[in-house]
Amino acid sequence: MNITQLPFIKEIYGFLGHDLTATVTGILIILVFVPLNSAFLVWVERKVAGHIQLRPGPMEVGPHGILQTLIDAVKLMSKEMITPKLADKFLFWLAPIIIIIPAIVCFVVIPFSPLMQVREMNVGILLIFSFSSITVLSILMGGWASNNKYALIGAVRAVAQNVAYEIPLLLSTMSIIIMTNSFKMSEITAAQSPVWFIVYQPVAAIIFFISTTAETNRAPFDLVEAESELVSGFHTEYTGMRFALFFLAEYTNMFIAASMGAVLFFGGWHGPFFPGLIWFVVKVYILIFVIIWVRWTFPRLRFDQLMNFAWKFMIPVALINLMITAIVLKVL
Amino acid sequence: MPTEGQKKLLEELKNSLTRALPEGRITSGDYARTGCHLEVRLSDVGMRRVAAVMKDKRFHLETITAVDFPGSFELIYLYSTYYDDICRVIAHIQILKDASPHTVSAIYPGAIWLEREIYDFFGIRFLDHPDLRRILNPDNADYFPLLKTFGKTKLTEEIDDILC
Amino acid sequence: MLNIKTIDDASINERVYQLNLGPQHPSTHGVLHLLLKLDGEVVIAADPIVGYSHRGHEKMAENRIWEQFLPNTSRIDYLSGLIYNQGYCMAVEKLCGIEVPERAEYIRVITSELNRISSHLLGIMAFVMDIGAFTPFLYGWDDREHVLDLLERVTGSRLTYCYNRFGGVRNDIDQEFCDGTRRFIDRLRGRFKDYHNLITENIIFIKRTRGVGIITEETALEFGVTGPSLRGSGVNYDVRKNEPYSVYPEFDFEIPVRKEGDVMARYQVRMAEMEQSMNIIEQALDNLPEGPVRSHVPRFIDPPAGDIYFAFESARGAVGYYIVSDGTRVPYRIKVRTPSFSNLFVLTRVLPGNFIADAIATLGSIDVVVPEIDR
Amino acid sequence: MPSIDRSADHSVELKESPAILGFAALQDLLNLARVNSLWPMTFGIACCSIEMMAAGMARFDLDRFGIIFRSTPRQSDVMIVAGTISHKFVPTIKTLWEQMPGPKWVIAMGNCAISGGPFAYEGQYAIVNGADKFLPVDIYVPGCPPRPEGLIQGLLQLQKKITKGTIDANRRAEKAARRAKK
Repeated sequence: MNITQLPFIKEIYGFLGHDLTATVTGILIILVFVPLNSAFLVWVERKVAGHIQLRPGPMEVGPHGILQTLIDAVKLMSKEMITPKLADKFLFWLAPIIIIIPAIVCFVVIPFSPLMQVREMNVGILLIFSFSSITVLSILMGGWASNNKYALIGAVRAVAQNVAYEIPLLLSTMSIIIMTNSFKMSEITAAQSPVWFIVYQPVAAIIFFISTTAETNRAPFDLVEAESELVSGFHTEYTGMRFALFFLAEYTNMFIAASMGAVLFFGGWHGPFFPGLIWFVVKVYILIFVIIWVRWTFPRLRFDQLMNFAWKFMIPVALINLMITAIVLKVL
Repeated sequence: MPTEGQKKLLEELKNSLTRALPEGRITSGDYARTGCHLEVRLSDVGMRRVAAVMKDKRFHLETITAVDFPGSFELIYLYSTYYDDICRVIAHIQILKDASPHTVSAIYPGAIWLEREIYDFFGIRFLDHPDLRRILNPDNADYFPLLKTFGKTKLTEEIDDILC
Repeated sequence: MLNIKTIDDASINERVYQLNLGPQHPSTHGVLHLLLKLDGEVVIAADPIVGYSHRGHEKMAENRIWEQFLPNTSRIDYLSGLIYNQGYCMAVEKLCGIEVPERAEYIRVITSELNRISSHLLGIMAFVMDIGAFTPFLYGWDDREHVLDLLERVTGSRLTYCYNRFGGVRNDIDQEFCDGTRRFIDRLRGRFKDYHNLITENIIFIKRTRGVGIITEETALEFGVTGPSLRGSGVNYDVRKNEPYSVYPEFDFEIPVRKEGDVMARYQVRMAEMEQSMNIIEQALDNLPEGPVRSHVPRFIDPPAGDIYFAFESARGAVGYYIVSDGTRVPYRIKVRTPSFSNLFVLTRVLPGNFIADAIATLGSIDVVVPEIDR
Repeated sequence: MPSIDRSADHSVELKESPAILGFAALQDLLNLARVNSLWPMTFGIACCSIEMMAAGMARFDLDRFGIIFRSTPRQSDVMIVAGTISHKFVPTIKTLWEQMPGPKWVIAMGNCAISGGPFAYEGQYAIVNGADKFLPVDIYVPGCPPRPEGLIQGLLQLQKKITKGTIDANRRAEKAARRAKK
């Protein structure tokens, strides 16, 4: 007697039909999963940073401080919400909302395991890229609306940085898509069953990894909220829950970037004998650990070096890599 | 124990200073007790000429300070050299209480802040100084703290009865 | 570098906006207000505004007897408190002609050099944190805590010391302190390998510091810059070597000098200077003479009338006490010539033409302590 | 002697943060959350700032208590006044204090912030004798500079003060008194 026969669910199932209930339940699971996961990621980052820096990290709240981020969120909820007097009220209020939406929508197409994928879309990767470029819009909105010089500089930097690093990101993913000639994420993972794509495309993997670190404004590219230069970048004027939303979005973007890396290069849920989901989560968290590790070891790039690195180095290399893959595919 | 390099430099300095400042009293100081090799005593003006001589001997302006004596202010210019053996020249310039000496910031740009500090503490206004405003005290302060007349300075008798 | 037109160029003027790296800013090492005029991200003019932690040390000197000014000296530059203590005591001893026993001189040199290492550790790591790497800051502090433990054993305080007295030091050092210092030095030498491959060979650090914020020898001469900022520009001036005081002539150590004068040069000079301080400490510990640590000095000294200028080398540059005494028990005037005052002012000449990130890196490499500027 | 305008002091008393819901239990839960993630503002003035940094570093590690140093006043709850307050700096501290949101507290760290410390004497023209002249100080951490353990004890004392909810206790006491009078 499968689940659809239960009294309560039977009516909904009958009313919505198979597809819609699957999507609705998938989205509900995502809405629960995203805040929990980013809270967990914030805790992981503070513990890993602590141990890198010879100190224990949060210990007070729960065993080894596991509830620390939850307590932070509750505290931020109870803080007074200040809108600066000369701020652009509507944009100031809208920016944190706009930054959350793409972060959640991108989860729809991520193949956690062969049967756990909310919606199999044939535009898979394209959807993630298009939505992740909306975050830049909200950063600019937040920076401009809060009428603060530091926030404005941070926002302007964010736009230039994301535009510069969107192109190598797309080019490196293109070389994968040429190989599998399909945007479907599940097909890409399926095509990697014998050999992962990182074996065929090491250069594209490196370029992808660097540009996702830049895309999610993580050090050494965190010029957007450079602690020592711009006080705290575009969210200088945000208090309470609005700041928590920015914080949440940053860590969710990091999770999406890591999961895309896992899907494109490390064979998604492929793995010897564990079930698919375990392999996927392990790979994603290893990638996230590397991103955190990079943050706490490297200093910050200067803005013009950042730009030169993208335009003069990453894009040409990505183009050449794309060309070589095309030629090789043609020949084979 | 001054080395001959120092002696030669001191000789040169003495001659060029006497040539530049005929009215000044130039004596060689006792380094062990006062920390300076050459003392120049002047009254009223001449700080720019001293600075010019020092600049082309490649001395650097260590500091400018002032002391509030009962009769007059005494501006103290200290020059010392980076290179070979140390040689420090101190210029004591007596000026009247309401005199306004000339700035040396044209020759030593570093003097801009030093003179601003003296104005801030003593109220001595320097002639054609680039931006003479207060540096350490709040801008709306109406007092010059380091004058002996400002604030309550404990007389030595009071201190004696406290300590004995 | 960028060919930036000066401020009075008409076309620039309406695009210039003012950004104050305000009194409260994560990378101004205290309360320094750096008023920047910016065109986009490029600094056109920089005007440091100081005085936010002005406490009137020099006015206090005129209201206190000679001994009461001792605690003030270590609060002027709290990162090299022992060095300022030593300087003030030596200036007054020179004025009154007080003899200091040999052992006390050696202890003063050992504690001052340990203080210099702890000050450099904090100065370098705070500068590296301004560039963006947060982790070395904690490693530097971990070493610094070891130095603070050693100094606390002997002097009783961690930061604002009052350990020197006229005629010697307050109490003697014991064998435990000497062994602890030797263990610390071996540990720090090992730790230098980590610093070098975490920071010096870090490609991003090199790109951020090479050729940035160049102070030429000529500018240094005009502005009176001293200390590591000067030695980074190729001038071999260190008061311990050029104008030897205390027992420094008995140790052989050389002065690290770099030619380029950029931010990286100043960083390398400070790292090399720490190694030299370690050599000095080891030599001082090896031939530490026996004997009393304090010569007999009356409880309240009455120095003869007269003035004296005594210069010595702190972690930031050449410090000088200009003391005027009128023969009474209260000093007539004490002027403290602090190096950061001139080192900071050089920024108005060096910063224009750089980016904001370079301005912050240059400010960090000058390693200012703000209460030392404000006195 | 410049006297800073005392009248300005009253404009900065602790704005009572309205209790979100009347239930004491929920208020206690919120207090518990505020206590375990006190975010101070990086705002060191003089020597005490070095000991405040030492408290945040590897050996004493404030991160254990969930305390991260935030650089903007907008995201911080505690203002640790670490160092001597000079007259020139008073307006800036007031603006920083007013920029901080919602339930906020002040820790006066070091003798200078408590009473002017070693720099308070008869003829002093430059400093304000203590942060409580113009800020509602909650916790005083004595010492010149106080040891990092002293600052951590001060923070724990602040936590005790918040969770014990003396502010709410006073309000409950007033309500009881009013009811008794009726």
